[in-house]
Amino acid sequence: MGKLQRIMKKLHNKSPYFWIGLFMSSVAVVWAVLGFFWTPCSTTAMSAAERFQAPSWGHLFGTDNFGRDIFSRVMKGASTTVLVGLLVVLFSGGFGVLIGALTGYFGGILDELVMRFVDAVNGFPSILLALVMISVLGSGRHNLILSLGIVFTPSFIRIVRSEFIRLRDADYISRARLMGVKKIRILFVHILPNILSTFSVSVMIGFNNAILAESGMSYLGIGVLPPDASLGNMLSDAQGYLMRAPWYAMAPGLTIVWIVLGFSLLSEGIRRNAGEVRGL
Amino acid sequence: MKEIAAKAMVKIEDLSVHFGETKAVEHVNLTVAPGEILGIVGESGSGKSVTALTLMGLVADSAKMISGRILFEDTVLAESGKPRDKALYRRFQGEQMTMVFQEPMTSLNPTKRVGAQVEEMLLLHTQLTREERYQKVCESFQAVGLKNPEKVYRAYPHQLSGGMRQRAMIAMATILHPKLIVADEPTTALDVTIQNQIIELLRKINQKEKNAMIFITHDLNLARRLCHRIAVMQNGHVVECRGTQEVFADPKEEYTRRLIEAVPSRMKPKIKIQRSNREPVAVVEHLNVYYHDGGGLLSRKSRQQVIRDADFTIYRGEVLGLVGESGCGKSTLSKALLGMNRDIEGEIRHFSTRPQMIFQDPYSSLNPCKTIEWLLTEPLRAAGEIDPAFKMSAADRRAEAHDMLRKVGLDEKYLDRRPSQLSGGQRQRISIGQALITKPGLVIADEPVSALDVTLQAQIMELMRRLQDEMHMAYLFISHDINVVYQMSDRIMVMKDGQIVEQGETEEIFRAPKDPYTQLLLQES
Amino acid sequence: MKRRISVYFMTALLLMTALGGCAGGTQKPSEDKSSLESTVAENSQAVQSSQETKADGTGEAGYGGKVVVGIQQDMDSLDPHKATAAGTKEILFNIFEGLVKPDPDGNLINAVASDYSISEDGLTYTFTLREGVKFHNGNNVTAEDVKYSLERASGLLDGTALISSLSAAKGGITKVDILNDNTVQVSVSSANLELIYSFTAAIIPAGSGEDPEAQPVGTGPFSFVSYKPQESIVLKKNPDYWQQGLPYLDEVDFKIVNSADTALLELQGGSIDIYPYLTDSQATELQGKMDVLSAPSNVVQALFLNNADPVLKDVKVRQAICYALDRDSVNDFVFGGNAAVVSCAMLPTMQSYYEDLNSVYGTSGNAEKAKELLAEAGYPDGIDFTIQVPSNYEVHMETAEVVADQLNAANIHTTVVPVEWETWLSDVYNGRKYQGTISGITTDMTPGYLLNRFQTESSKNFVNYANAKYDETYAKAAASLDLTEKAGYYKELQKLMAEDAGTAFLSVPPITVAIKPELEGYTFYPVYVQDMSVVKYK
Amino acid sequence: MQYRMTKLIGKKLITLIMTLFLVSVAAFLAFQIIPGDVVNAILGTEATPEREAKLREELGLNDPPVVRYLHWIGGVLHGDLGRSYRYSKSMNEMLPVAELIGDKLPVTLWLAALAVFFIVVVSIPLGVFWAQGKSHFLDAFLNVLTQSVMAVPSFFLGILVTYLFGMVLKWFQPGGYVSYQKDFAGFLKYLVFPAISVAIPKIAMTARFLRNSMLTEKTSDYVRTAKSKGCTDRQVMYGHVLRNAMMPVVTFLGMIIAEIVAGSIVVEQVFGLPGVGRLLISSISNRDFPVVEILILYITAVVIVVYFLVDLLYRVIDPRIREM
Repeated sequence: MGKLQRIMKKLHNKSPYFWIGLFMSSVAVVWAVLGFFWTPCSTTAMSAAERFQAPSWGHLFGTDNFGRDIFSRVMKGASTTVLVGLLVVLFSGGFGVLIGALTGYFGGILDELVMRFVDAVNGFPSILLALVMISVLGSGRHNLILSLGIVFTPSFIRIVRSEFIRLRDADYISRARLMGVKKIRILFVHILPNILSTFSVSVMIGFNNAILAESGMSYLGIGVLPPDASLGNMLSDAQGYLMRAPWYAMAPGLTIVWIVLGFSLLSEGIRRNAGEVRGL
Repeated sequence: MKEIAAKAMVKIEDLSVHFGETKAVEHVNLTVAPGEILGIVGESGSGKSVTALTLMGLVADSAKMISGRILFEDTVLAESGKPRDKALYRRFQGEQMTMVFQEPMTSLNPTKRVGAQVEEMLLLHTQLTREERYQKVCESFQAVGLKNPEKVYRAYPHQLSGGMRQRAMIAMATILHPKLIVADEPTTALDVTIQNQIIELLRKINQKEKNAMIFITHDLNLARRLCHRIAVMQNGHVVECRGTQEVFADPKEEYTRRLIEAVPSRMKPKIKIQRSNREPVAVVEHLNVYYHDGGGLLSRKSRQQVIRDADFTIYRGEVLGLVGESGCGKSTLSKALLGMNRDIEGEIRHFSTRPQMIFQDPYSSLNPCKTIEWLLTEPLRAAGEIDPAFKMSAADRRAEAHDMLRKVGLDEKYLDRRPSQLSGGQRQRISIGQALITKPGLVIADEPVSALDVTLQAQIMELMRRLQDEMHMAYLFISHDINVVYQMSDRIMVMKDGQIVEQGETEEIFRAPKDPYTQLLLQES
Repeated sequence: MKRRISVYFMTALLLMTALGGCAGGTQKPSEDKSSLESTVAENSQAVQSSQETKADGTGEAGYGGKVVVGIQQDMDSLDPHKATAAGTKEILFNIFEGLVKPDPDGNLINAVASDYSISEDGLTYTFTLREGVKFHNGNNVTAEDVKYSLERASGLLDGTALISSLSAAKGGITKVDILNDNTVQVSVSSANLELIYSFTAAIIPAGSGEDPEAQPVGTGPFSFVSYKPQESIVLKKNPDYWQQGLPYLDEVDFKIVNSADTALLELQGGSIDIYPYLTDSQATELQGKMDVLSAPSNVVQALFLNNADPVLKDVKVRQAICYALDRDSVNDFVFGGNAAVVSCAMLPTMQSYYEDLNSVYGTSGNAEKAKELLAEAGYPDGIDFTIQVPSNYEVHMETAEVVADQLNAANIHTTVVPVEWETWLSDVYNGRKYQGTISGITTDMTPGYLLNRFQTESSKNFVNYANAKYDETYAKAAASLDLTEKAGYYKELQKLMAEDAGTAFLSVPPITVAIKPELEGYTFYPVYVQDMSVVKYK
Repeated sequence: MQYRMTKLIGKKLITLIMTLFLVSVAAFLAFQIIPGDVVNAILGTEATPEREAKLREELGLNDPPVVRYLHWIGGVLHGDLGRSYRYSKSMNEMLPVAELIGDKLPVTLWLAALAVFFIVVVSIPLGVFWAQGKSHFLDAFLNVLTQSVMAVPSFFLGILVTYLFGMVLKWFQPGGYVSYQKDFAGFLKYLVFPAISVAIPKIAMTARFLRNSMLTEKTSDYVRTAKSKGCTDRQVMYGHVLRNAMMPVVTFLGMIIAEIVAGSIVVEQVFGLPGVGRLLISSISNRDFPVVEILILYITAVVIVVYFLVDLLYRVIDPRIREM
């Protein structure tokens, strides 16, 4: 059986959740990436004549209180939001893997200390932590990423660590040790690939949480602040015009739902497949 | 035969059960009469459990009954083409027919008291008062040999030993004096000594209650000791169904014969006996091994001694067998030998390159996300980093891997497969290849065949002996099954509670065991 | 609208006010008499006339009832002398009164004092106390209480002036003497025509400033009932109020609303009766359902430029920024065209002091001119420019968005950096580490109030404006005892500032108030107060 | 058992105190780095050097940080939680922190109680029903539905609830919060909608969690045993599966409860509830250190205590843990 055939067969077996999720998240990502370079209308050009226009062919999602095209702004906002989510996950996932792998595999006092810390942080409602963190660092996009990155790292540490603990005593890892494989290689060549499916699922969940947290904090006015467009701060702008221009709130709100739903369906699809492989 | 069939209580007629594409059971006909113990024997996947579960109405919903029907006395319990009648089944389940499962730990609800779980039988099927129920449960505990029934009544499953749990399960299955008891591998999870007690208990119950019993096992020896009749199953078919004596004396089917032959037994000649030249590969002197429990920032560490004063030598080219029941310290000893246990006293000296290990479970001993080629070259790569003698090019490593693959009896088409695409036996072959590819002086095999079916067991043992012959290394062969050890080993050590109670030449120990524990072991199996 | 972290400390407009809470004072309206004395002399008439208008409702319907007023800022203090936030003072106005108090037309009327006189040299003030004025605790106001209150506010009690304009060091009170039971004589350190405005400082019972248990007790039309942080402050009618017939309402609840958006919902749902801080688009949305009133505020919004910045210290660069601003469209987008575009630190409503300088840089933006000036200054490719904005202030944030767009068009590559209010205070306002910032400065009723801060050495000169001529002119203006002369100097100051482009002034935004149609009598003041005593049910 | 319990509680208490201490130090340190000065924040633009100096003196800000911390913690140990820098009690007194938080706490606690009530009442039957797997379609429908609900950010949900129930259906008055001291029934009535907003995504999560847990448990051997005894499906579900399946759910519920009790910041903000979450945000922004410090300690304590209770509950449900 050729490699290609096997991949085809593998894809064929994926659940519908995987496909729907893949579709939704790809659309979101393409949209967001596109938003970096191009939007149908200017995101800043204001027009007093075009304030609060309902959705039409000219303005798919209508216009806002400055007469700006909401579709373009949602695109831009989605770029920001997705970028923040991505960077947060990169940050926390990266550190999570590093610290989780080391503490999980080696254990010991360091592990104890890290875990006490992780437990303490994990217990806290994450938005509160991020809030305190951002008060210390100051608001703005970079600090938001840093704060959320720090806040999300412990959960990644925990996941990665527990996987490493599960696998460090697996027979095949004992075996690798017996062969005299170097520790670094055991960690990242022998163990790491085995946790990738679990990890990719938690990365997606983390990504979703980061997006929700970003929008929540931007909504509270402590995340991404205008004039940077983000879906969260657009929503907080829009809330005041809920009666007059409900589409203004719906566009960014539903975009968040679309992105998050896409990734959670995708991760569910992956999880189901992983389950099949393990014979669950 | 006819006589029995005539008064048969349970009849399975032309039963076929499919799970989607998988044909689990094909045209099976079986009967059991009151007072009779029918053994269903087969390897894993032969359809024996599915047959029993279908009979009990417990088979998963995804199973389809393609043909046949099941009769309990005169009632048709199930018939192909009709949906399962759960209400009908419930009239029989528990009251008329009960089941004893393999894993007493997981088969009991971990969060309910054992007494309550047995009592549930009475709650469901009788109108007894609370006191009467309690009385009855305690009696039933006593009947299955549980001393201190009040205490057992209040206990949770995890507070009982494996044997006690299985007794409690049997108490549950017999409390309403059902007409049929199905026992699905009831002794497999238990140690040999306890295994026998449970077998005796089942026999006693059968004799006393005169109920029909179906005993499902993969172990022909067990079936032989307990059952009146034996049905041998293979790939969903009953290949042979006759009286126990007849089957063993004169197996009609080729498969049955193979099964009987594969069973490790002291009666058969050993695979091969090899005299060593007494050159040691590892010497262990006065070894004590400790095990640490807990030890967090806030909790105190507790240190337990697992191995006491172990003293032995392994010689080049020999197979040293290590026998003992679960928890006796066999695995700890092997780990200590491999240097995987830190807290040890005494001395371990190796006279060869690093020892390697073969594990029991072929599913967990191969890295699931790597290809077979990778798995076979990785030991060479790692060895190359430590020992310049093993330094070789990637192409050479591949060549070695291909070579090894052939040696363990697989061909090159497996190279780019992953472990999940192989069968259990194939995996264990790869596992052996991986351990041997760096030509270690000593290989520790920890129950390497226990997870395999008997026919495969024989093949793997044969392979191990053959490779040893070719590569001239020593095995430390660990098993709970004294018969397996007998077949493999030149010398034997018997271990109990962390101590080596006896060691010596295999034949000698089997002929004249000195230690009472060895005697017991030999007697029981 | 935006729900920012400290959203309820701000008001859509109040935001701007924070820059200069007023200790009370008077606006000098244009139609005003030419001298302060005459204003004072006619005060009592003003009271009478205003009472006449109110007298219509007296006695019959229109009395009783309760209103809920939505406010966006929590109380910063219950002490009238210590309170600095405009949002607090506008409420305390109903509880406390000074010897004099402002009226809706920008005059001072007598309150706790029934009359006063100022000596020729301007150094001695003599106040006659009004008969029968009672504190909410039932005690009569005595000369002791007045002496205590003035000494406390001016720092004579413990050395710390709570109201800085009353401190001796700033030309304020040096001594308070009780001449008899109802006459108090106050000595001040220097003559200043505008000092009388500071006598709006609240009169409180003697000793209450040291009593830890003291509840806010004053002489105003309403007395304090309760205060719950983040929820509400409740006032009830003062039956002994000295102005006959006032107040109309039995109870006023100032409800601290979460944000402008919920305020809007609450207005429509009826749980708020009056809401004084509408944005333009909210006002449009309420049109027809509520009475919406509008009046100019006492705030000047500006893009403040740090004159000490290496790039901005070049006057041409600052001028370029002024040219680049299209202040008309800022007005359109942010204030719905209801603001008054200004180019100086003076309210246009102070007509005799105000100089219309809008022609200097134009109001509709001249990007070409701006680019030209930048090129002359040595920046042919434009400059990078950072504007820090206090993020809790919605209006400034919106303005910044609009302004950034305009500046970019003139090659002034603008980055808007929102900062928290507290950070803004310490870094921008006190630390003066910034290039540009959009904010507002609030004036009291004294015309010189806003001009004062741009003296080189002023502690409030956070734009680092430095012009020796300006300082000189201001000193002359302060010393002048002639109002016409003073007005001349003030106009001169405005011109100097505009020519130097010391800061890019934007506009005086409007205050827009929504009132339940059942209510009437809501009155705008030239200072920021919510006078509930004249509000009544139709 | 008794002894073990006492020991356990003692141990947890020590952990609690140690954690609180560490958290208080951390919060104190964080406040040292936070940009923006409390004196500036209080005096705003009206600051004069002398008033600043006086205020600094009054608040004890001239002492070195260590002294200030010791002073503060000394007060806390004597039951004096300090006074707010921002909110007044009377003309000359600042509001004691205990009084301030004591006033806001009932709002958050009632919100949490209502939300948890909704969560438990809806999610457990839903999860059990779902786990029975009646039909493939229903299963997929519930799956997508819960996923979608979980994808809605809490504030957007709050906005939607406001829009639907508040503006279109007019079932409640957005922003029309009534204090519990004034009108308790009205207070509860208003809280229903914020509680729904808090509960909806958590219901979805809990139901999913319970369903998955039950599906896992359903494949357990003991379920087969129960069936072999002749138990009906219902008896199996409620008599055997549910209790075992509840264990991970209990932890999960614990996390949720801790989160809500610690302050549903966003929902409090959307619905204008004067709860502790909102108080925390505004106090951080006001640099109102005494309030922030106590709030953070409160949240820490809530989290630890809830987890401890979960731990105890675990012991009740699972005899295996009781042993350890």
